[in-house]
Amino acid sequence: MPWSEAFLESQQTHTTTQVVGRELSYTQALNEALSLAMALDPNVFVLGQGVDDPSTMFGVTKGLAEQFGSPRVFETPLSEEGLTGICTGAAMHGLRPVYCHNRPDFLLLAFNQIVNHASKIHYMDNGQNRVPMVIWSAIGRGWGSGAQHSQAIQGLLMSVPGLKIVMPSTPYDAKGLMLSAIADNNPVLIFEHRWLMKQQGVVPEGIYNVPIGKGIYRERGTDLSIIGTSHALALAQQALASLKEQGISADVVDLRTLKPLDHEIILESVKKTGRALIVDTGWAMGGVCAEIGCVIAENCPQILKAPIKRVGLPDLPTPAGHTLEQLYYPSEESMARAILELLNPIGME
Amino acid sequence: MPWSEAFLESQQTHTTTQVVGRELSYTQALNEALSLAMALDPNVFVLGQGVDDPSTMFGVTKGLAEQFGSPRVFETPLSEEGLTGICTGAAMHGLRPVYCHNRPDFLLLAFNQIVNHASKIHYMDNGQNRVPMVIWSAIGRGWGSGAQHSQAIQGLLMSVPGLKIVMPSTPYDAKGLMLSAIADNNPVLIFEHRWLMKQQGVVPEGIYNVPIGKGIYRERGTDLSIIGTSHALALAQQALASLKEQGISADVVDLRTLKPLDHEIILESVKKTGRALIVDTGWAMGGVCAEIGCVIAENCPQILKAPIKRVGLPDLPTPAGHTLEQLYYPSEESMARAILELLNPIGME
Amino acid sequence: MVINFPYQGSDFEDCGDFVARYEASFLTQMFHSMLRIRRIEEAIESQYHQDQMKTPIHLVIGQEAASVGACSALKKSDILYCGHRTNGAYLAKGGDLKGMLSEFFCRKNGCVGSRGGSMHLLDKSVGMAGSSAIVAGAVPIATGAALSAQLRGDDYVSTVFLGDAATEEGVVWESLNFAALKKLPIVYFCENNFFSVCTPLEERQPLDTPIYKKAAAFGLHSVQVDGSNVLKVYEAVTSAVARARRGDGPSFIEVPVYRWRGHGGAGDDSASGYRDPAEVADWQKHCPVEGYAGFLQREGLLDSQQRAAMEQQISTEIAEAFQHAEQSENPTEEDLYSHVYCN
Amino acid sequence: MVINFPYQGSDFEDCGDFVARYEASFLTQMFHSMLRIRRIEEAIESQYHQDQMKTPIHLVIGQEAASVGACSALKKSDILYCGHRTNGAYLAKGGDLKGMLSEFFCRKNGCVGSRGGSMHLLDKSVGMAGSSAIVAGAVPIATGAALSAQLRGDDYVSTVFLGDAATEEGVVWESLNFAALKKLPIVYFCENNFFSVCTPLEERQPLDTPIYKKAAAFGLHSVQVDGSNVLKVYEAVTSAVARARRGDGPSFIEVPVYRWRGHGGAGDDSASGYRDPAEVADWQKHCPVEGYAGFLQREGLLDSQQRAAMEQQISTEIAEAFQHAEQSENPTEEDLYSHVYCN
Ligand SMILES: Cc1ncc(C[n+]2csc(CCOP(=O)(O)OP(=O)(O)O)c2C)c(N)n1
Ligand SMILES: Cc1ncc(C[n+]2csc(CCOP(=O)(O)OP(=O)(O)O)c2C)c(N)n1
Ligand SMILES: [Mg+2]
Ligand SMILES: [Mg+2]
Repeated sequence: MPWSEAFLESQQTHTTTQVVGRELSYTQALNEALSLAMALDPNVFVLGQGVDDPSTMFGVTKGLAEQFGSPRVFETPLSEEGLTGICTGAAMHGLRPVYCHNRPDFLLLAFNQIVNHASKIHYMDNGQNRVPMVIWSAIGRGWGSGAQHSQAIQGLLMSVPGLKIVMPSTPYDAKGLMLSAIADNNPVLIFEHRWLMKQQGVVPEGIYNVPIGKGIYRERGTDLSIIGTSHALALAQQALASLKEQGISADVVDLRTLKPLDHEIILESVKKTGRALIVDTGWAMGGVCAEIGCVIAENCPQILKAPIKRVGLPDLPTPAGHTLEQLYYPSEESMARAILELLNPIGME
Repeated sequence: MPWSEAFLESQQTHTTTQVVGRELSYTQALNEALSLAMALDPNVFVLGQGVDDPSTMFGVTKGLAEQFGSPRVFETPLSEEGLTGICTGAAMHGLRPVYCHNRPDFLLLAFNQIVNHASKIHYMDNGQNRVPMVIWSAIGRGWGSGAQHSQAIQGLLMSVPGLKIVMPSTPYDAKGLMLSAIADNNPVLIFEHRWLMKQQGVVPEGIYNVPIGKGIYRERGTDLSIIGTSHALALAQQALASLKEQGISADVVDLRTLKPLDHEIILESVKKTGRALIVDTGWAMGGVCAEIGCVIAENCPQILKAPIKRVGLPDLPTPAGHTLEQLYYPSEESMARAILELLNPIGME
Repeated sequence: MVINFPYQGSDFEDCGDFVARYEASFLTQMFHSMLRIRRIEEAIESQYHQDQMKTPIHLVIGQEAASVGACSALKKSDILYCGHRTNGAYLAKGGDLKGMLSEFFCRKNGCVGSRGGSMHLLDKSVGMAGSSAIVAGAVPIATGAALSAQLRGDDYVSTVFLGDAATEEGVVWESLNFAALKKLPIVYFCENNFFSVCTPLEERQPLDTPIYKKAAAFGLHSVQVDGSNVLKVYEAVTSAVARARRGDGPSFIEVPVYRWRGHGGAGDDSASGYRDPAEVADWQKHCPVEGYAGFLQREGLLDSQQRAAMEQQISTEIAEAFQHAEQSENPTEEDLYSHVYCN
Repeated sequence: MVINFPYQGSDFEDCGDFVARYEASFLTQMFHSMLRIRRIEEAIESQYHQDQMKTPIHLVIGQEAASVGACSALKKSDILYCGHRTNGAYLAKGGDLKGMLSEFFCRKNGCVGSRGGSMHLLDKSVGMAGSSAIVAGAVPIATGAALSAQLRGDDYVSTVFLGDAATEEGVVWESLNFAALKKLPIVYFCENNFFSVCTPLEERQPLDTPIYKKAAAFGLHSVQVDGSNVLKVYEAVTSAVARARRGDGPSFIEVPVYRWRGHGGAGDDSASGYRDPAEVADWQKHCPVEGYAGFLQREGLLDSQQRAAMEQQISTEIAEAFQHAEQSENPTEEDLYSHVYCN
């Protein structure tokens, strides 16, 4: 495998975020990751509705068809379940598919192949087959995306053994985690968020990896721990910034990966601050926030200075209209309110 | 709707478990519920692979085709996604489908219709359409069911707004919750467990309902709260019984419904005992145990005398072989160990 | 100049006999309906850049004959479902224009209270039963509506609009199999416009596998007719509906059509390269609205005065409906929480 | 006496020319392979009640010609996938008998280490690549294996066994469409035994919609041949495999067959009422194993001595394999945790 070498080489440097250097947009960072991976390994191929059309998947797959040819970058029939199975089979026989979807909602058509098949094959086969496959999708929000085009379904998959689930927040991580995901010998789901895609950030050239399964501190502070990923964490950071002048500081833990989940960083931070705000782009009930909250409850509830708080979506489908959307989604203000409530809990002895 | 009347009539009595009276098996109780519902309302129909074959869905649909005719009780093509959508459409136009599956694993083929459609239609349609539909399946275990025929996927669906999720434990509840589910004007998923199906219990004749969304105490005690549903709770109760002579007593909370989740009973009990053992037939990570643990962490962590404990399946696909199965599933012994550890936590100040 | 998907119909050259068979008022009424849809779509398009309609749009300009031909064959009580490209079906079935525009403007009085947006229009009062933004998602649901008609003995026929790409979703074949098995009263109406977003048919389905022939192999009565010819669409759907009502089971109708605008949003996007603008221009020569207008004129059923009156009336209706929508109220926080569960 | 699904083949009456075209040793080898599968299945069946094989079983007794005819047309390097009814395919492809029985006995040295059970047999060393207990689940996966062959320029052909009910899953049509679109080197081999568990075909698919004709409408080379005739199956698959290897794309082969035993478990379950025992008896008159034996005998290619020797050798092999499995070790707790993720 060419991967191992390229990886060993890259390990020394860039395992954490750089702050100076060349800037790229989030989308460009992803594009560069795909281009590098495809150049490195002829087994990597990219497919999905839009990967070779004028939209090029928000720009993520731009130029790839020209560079690597259409057998390796192709539009698909609209058959998400079938194509997921096809990717699984292709992966079992030497290829490394990167299957891109405009929206995670469309993955719901493929749960049979993801949950009943791809995630289990390595285990069921007693290690004799492996499924190195990346399923990439971008969470939609706004402009009437509505209940069927805005779902952040990472929480639905967190229980499923054998899957890896990645949610990057920065251009640096988007590239490094994409490279790690492609190099990984397991099915890896990457959930992007549309609202992060215009972000600019420092992105080293060449191949580097961000380890799957390892969180990172974005900020260090004392009053609380803010734990989450992706756009939810970005919003919480904005809220935190707005509270800085009140002297509030927090650990901001970007998990980057939801499965495997980095217990160590969660517990380290919460044990220090005694307060946890858990955020996710998905529904608050069940799923990601629930798991993180439960990890705290089963490890160190006694150190909590206040009940934990989770901020995700309410237990409602996403409404389509603009006014309702504003009310539905957490905002900087509601995040700030959650932080303040966490610091001044009502009725806590 | 004939339902409302029949319901009003039944409300006064049987809302909780009876202890004396006619005994039926779990399967017979379900069969009686279906038969009563079909007799009461010509819009109720039953479909699924096996509902009108010699197996009659473990006996649950026995005699229904003879009694009500084959247009109302029919075998399906093997098209889980299509038939789920068909049930959704039928429900929107006046019918009340009860779609039965041998295994929850097969529901994974239908997540698009369940999650993207059935659960949301009432909301998306601004209340103009409704989807009164029951999706029934029985969790398999043992005899080489393996990774694809044993999954307890209730946890994957707990986040999804608009769904109701029911997991009965007794013949009484199986009948009463089935009747409530059929009468409910929303999509209701019922997850049975195969290992409960031979159980005998007191089951009143006629129509009665067990309310969806309300848990019940199966036992009252002081040392801990055991919280869960279905076969996992049964196992925990056995473990508890084995510890009785050591003077250990517990609140045993049978949630009966996972969504809507009865916060009140969970918090009432945990606030009293200060200790929570949370059990589920699904994976411990994510899903049901996580949600319940998190509810405690966000409400009353300060009263905990010990970190909560969850007992579900390890983060592995189900192995098929007998020896591995024994190691994979929680047992009376491992449940008992969990109780003892909860009572004597290591390193808790 | 590359025309991958040429128009293959005969315009209205072989349609003279329709005039004898149908009332003149009915024939001009279908024209009115098509013209109205065209003008509504144009109005939406022209205002879209103002960013007041915060919703995706999927225009049916170029496909009006399909919407109108199909819906003219349905009774009000017949049921119609469709997908993301909903405007034509909704309007042709008689859906309320104000409710639609209010929905586009995200108002509380939108046809689904600002919860569904443009991809989820419905108006139950005229049988426009629903739509799904998930491609092919409504196909089994419409099939279930037909099952309900059969089991309950209701008289309606169910119909569902689907695109060419929708037929790549397995659930469509599951639905067709079930409908044929149970002889359900349903008509699957497939608008094949050769594209899925920007992906042409040949990158998604093998050559020489016409969709309607697949449906025939699944046991459905299945035909293909010119989707730019409202008369032929009308006749095909009429006979399919009659079959369904007689208890003779489901039909599949494939209509080749062409969308003049981009997949979503305003304007043509051919310049982006996925199709030759010449292909659009070529289809515009066979405009379903003007082609039919010409036919009616030739047959002496439409003169310029009548046309002008129609234009005037439509334009007034549109102006009023926009005004209504723009002036309507937004939903409030309270509205967010209702109808999660149905009592 | 109700025979819904009569045998419609011609037994071996029109097969004389095969003898000229193939080596005698090859023709008797196929017989050996079928006989071996029959005897293995009978042995499993006879011991099943002892509850030592704690796994579901789905016997292929009655369907041996399909397994053997198809797999004889494949090279070792060709890839094979199948569903829950795996025994025949696994054995015919050359899968290790000991590994299979150890898997049934839940031993650590089972072909998948006691993790898969009977519905998940595989032996990569002979191209038996995998199977899925989810009906039709392996169909797209096998299609992906064919995509891999095409993109990597590997020489193998992919094959997948599926049942009649599997074709009711939409994913099958998604897979076929993709395979035809990309001209993938794959053979879909559909054993139509008229039942899905106990549900007969006519309750699941409309009359007069033969499965292979649907596949043809999806653009595949598609034929139907007698699945009880190993020679005809062999020839059909051979020509499909040749097409695939030439780059001429996918084929679909439907073979009517009959399962003599119940859907799962040991013994015939016809008494339960879902089929007439007379139907089973009728098919048994066309036994794929004995019918072929008769043909070989008539052609002078098999005498009773040869047959006896085969029986003897097979019975010894089976006894040894059972002993091997029964005496093998169970897995341990450590085994439970390996291979969740692949490094
Ligand atoms: C299941 C699913 N996959 C992908 C999409 C994204 N998408 C929206 S419309 C569309 C094209 C559908 O093409 P077709 O069915 O031919 O209808 P048309 O837009 O041409 O009218 C796609 C791919 C979706 N909405 N649902
Ligand atoms: C998706 C799915 N639905 C239901 C089942 C239960 N099931 C197991 S085998 C079977 C019958 C399959 O029939 P067919 O494909 O014709 O194969 P056969 O058993 O006749 O060989 C069914 C329904 C399953 N395993 N997977
Ligand atoms: Mg299209
Ligand atoms: Mg079968």
